[in-house]
Amino acid sequence: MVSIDLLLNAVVAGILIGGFYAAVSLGISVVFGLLDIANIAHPLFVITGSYFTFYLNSNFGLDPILVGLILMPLFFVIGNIVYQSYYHFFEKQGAEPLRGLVFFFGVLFLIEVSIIITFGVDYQLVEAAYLGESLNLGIVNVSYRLFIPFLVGVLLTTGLHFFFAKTFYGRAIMGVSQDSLALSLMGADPVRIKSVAFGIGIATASMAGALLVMILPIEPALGREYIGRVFAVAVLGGLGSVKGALFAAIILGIAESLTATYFGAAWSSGVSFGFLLLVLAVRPAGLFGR
Amino acid sequence: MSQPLLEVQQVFKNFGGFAALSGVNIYVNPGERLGLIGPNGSGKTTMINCISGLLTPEKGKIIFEGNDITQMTPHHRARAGIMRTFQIPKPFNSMTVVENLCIPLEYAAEHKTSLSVAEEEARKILTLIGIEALGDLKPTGLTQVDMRKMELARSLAGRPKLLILDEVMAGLSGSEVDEILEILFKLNEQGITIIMIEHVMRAVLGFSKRISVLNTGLNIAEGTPDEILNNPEVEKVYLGE
Amino acid sequence: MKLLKRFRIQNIVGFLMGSIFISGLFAPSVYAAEPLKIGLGMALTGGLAAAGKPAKLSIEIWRDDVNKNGGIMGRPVEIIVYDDQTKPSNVPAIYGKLLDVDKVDFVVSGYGTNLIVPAMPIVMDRNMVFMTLFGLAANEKFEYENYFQIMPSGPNPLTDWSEGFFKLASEQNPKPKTIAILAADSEFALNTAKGARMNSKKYGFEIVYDGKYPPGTPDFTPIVRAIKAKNPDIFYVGSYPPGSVGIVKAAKEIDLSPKMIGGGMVGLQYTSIQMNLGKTLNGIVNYWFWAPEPTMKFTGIEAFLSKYQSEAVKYKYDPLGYYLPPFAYAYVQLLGKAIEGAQSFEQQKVADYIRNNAIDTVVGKVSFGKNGEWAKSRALQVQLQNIQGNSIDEFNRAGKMIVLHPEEVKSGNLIYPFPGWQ
Amino acid sequence: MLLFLGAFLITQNFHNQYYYLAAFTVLQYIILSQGWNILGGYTGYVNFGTGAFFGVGAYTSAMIVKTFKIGKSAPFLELPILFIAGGLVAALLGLGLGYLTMRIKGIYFSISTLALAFVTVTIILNIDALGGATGLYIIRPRKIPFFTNYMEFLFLVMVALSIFAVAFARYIENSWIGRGLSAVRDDEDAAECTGVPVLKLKVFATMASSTLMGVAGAAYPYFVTFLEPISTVSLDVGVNSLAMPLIGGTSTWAGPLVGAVLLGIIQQIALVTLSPEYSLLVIGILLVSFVILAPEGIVGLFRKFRASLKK
Repeated sequence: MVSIDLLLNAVVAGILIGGFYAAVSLGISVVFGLLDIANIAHPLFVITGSYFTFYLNSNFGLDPILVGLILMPLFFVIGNIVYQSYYHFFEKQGAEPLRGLVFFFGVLFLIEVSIIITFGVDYQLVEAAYLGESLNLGIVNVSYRLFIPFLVGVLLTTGLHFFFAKTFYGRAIMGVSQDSLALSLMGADPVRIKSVAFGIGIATASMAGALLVMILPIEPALGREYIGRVFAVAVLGGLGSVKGALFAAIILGIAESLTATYFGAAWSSGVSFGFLLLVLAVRPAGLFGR
Repeated sequence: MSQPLLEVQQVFKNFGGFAALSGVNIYVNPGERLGLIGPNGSGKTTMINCISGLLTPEKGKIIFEGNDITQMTPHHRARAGIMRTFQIPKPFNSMTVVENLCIPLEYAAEHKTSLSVAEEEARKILTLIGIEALGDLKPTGLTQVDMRKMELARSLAGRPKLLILDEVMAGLSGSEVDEILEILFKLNEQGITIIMIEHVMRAVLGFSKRISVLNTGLNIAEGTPDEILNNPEVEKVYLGE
Repeated sequence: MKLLKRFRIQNIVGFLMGSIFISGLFAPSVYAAEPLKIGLGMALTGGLAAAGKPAKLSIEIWRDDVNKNGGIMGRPVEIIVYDDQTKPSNVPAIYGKLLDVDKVDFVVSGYGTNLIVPAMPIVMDRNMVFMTLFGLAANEKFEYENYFQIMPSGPNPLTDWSEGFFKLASEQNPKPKTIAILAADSEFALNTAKGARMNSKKYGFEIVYDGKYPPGTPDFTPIVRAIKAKNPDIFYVGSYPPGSVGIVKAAKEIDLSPKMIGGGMVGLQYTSIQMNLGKTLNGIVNYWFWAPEPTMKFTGIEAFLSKYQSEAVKYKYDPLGYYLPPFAYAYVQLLGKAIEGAQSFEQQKVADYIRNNAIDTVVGKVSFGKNGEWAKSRALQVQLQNIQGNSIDEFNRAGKMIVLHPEEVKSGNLIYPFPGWQ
Repeated sequence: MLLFLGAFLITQNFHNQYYYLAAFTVLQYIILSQGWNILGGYTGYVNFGTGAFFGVGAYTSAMIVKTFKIGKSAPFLELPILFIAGGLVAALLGLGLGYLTMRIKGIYFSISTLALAFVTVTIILNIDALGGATGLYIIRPRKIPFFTNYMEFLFLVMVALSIFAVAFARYIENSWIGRGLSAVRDDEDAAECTGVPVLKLKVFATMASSTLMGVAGAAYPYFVTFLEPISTVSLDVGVNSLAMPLIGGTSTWAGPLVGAVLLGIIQQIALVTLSPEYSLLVIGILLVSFVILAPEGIVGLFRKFRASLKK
């Protein structure tokens, strides 16, 4: 039995959660796709954002989205520092990217430990007036708890998209991903541009973290659960394509939502990864790859 | 001459919508020295990739020693005696130069020979090319010129019947070109058939017995170096209208 | 205070008897001072750390309590805890270390079935007493006689677990007819769902939806909507903390209001989650372990909780600690009392004592039956009522978590049907 | 051979179970690291999904234990049968991975192996016969002839397997196959054109690699006695089997061995000596500092050191 409103609601739910997936995976898309740096610790940066959001929200009553925004510059700086050290120890030495991967695994452990020591291991959530409410649009029902993350996710993606397309730094980042030699001949410093790009990637994590803690209770080990999904979205979208990441995230969201509605949720994560394997086997550059 | 060593018959190759080869015909007789020239983007490298097997043509046949090898894998062609160099050298960076040569020695030439025999053989080939001193270095430290010499040496290690050279002379000085040409003549005398793709006109004109000219995926001319030099169409292609 | 006195008398008697017995064999002055070592692995990092860390704290509170009173049979207690990182593969080596290198006198388990079972072969090899913390039917395959499990799920863990929930439902008028069952794809939740299925049959409910969801599901609205389309009278949920929160929120947003909702949701007992959900919790019926109701004031529980709560703030653990901590205290307390009761450090004698006696703990009088489970189930069903807001004061006193089942600890009545989301 | 005899003598005279239990994990990682390195180190295809192959081996062996009960009638035959079966089934999965290597390279390949691990978990979760999330109990025999304890026997078998894994990796590395694999890693086109059957070698490498992983997995059920998909097909297995060869050095068989022994032992020691957060901290710092200070791995560092001594 296929009822229209069930189907419609499933699709809407998929689109909403897709917006959130996009926000989480944006950072990977930028860092991994454009800079070829396998920052496996990205989900942990997201969780860090979540914990900061939780802390500022529960102690000062700040709105989670606001916290996400406030933290972006801080995360940008952190990203900068991480890239500088990565560059110093790996890229400059011409080390193979694989070694960088292990480095980020180490970083992942270090962040997890820092979170455990600073915030404890209890489940945490945030509060905001609108989080319990929902918006009824005829047969489609949209909860703010998911709608706000979707909206922010889309805004973030669009913003980044235009940043890459229109601004000097944005174009320079796109350029550096293709040919850093050519860029340095043009007088731009690839290292500086890359550290800006990395900073932007990490800055998106603070917002993604704020969104995450709005949707789900968080705990320090949660980051590991998200690694797979985050990478799946980034790859599906074609690494490095910000727009692609958004579309892929929404496709993944809809696929999961439809599976959950009609076949039982047990298969939904399998469906998304199966889908990923299929895409990789047929079109290795992803759905929207360059 | 009974039959050509290699025959490329009416080969087509497309990339997306772009026709890189649209019905090319080439042949080379045993022991011959063929030059293949044409402006950039005329399909020379695509042609070589089709001959060596890295690409499979959409239409047409490639015949080697009388056998249709159009669907054969590249490594089987290498074992059958077709060796090539790459326009942008593709060394095995994790190995020393000698080890680089051991790969074709073990795989293409004398399959599964013992390593020490292969190494000895490799050093002989390096001596022939004149880079015996580089044997124990890693390719990453080599100059462009040495890198190209190593590519040549590596393709020789496969004991080719047909050797295809994709711009080995690029960037070489005049004396170095002569040096390489001398080696190539010697190899040709030993019975190796050679196809040379080259932008260095002095080399290709001086070396080839016969030259074939490609433009936009088609043969436009063929003949002895002298004939080619005086061919108005070739002139048009190279100098523009 | 009465408890303390009895402790002392028992200890003195125990100490005297112990030393008389031992003095025949060894020089008592050396032996009496030797600490009684109890070893365990516990999830202090990784997925179960939120439960494991407070459990460790509770065990240490017990150790301090005992040592303040002269130890067990004169021997001060020493606890050796290793972090199993919530990884089963770490467990065998940890217990090997405890037994062969640290030479502990007794072992108890870590938290949860996954982390209990890997220790079983090693413990069984030596016929040791094995007090375990929240394994669900973990001993059914081993049938190990010296295994004792502190979770009050009862002799048939699968069905006893949700028995109360279904009994309550079946007593309502008109009797609900249909049920939807949703469970997290994890060991514990699936087992409760299995029990729920058996109980549905027993009490004559028709299952109209039976599904599971993978851990890490961020959005439950599609699932909840699919359930709403089936319009069940009862919604039985077996879930882990993130899912519990997600399901409650999604059900509220979509207004899925069956006549009864809840059952096996882990996490609703956690203070941080309670404070976040606040009024939304009202009306949910769910399993519980301990609630600050007048019927649940077992000897020593309040003293324990006040110690726990003052420590928990420092470490940012669950501030109230009503879920696991009393039982983590109880399972070592029970072991200690059994040693004293048996007047022996011998594994078999202690095990026999546990098997044959009802032992008083902070979670009540415990006696064991089949497979080392509680002889009689005391799986609580609690309904959350009268919650006005999100402050911690909403949850630290009586009248909020009303115990509905079992009869002997009942503290109030079920509000039926579910009054709708607030 | 000598090593094995030594290990045998140890089991006959030394009965402290802890060391067998701790060593089991280290030995398991020796096998996994060697397996990973054949594909990841020699051939250059970085596999994040070791857990999938390990898990498939573990589940195969668990199902055989449960269905056939060989342990009762032929206690010494059981483990070899389990290893062969676990290895074979994992090799089949490896064949699938081999197909992927045809189409996908580099980091995309790595991510698809990660996806493979997640798909494996989902599939196991949804097959009731495999116990799903509720898990499977595999009760290991309490006794076996000639040994005071089954664990000692299991340890001995693991020693034998590790020796085999190291010898196998060493053989591959020093044979024409290993040189071919290096050529594939360095440049697939150049390898093809110099006569290397790239596809065949890649399929061989994926299968050899996944067989070793499956074999390592086949021993696991008897070690934990309880299988559950999320902790069995875990990311940790993938991370460790990748980090160990990298720390040790990927270009030679000695690298994974050194890495597995070193990191494995450090992890075991950290587990029982440091307070929990600090054990994670130490592992994190070790990973970071090793990759920074020893870019060619410990073996590389050692070589450099020896070379500088010669000068």
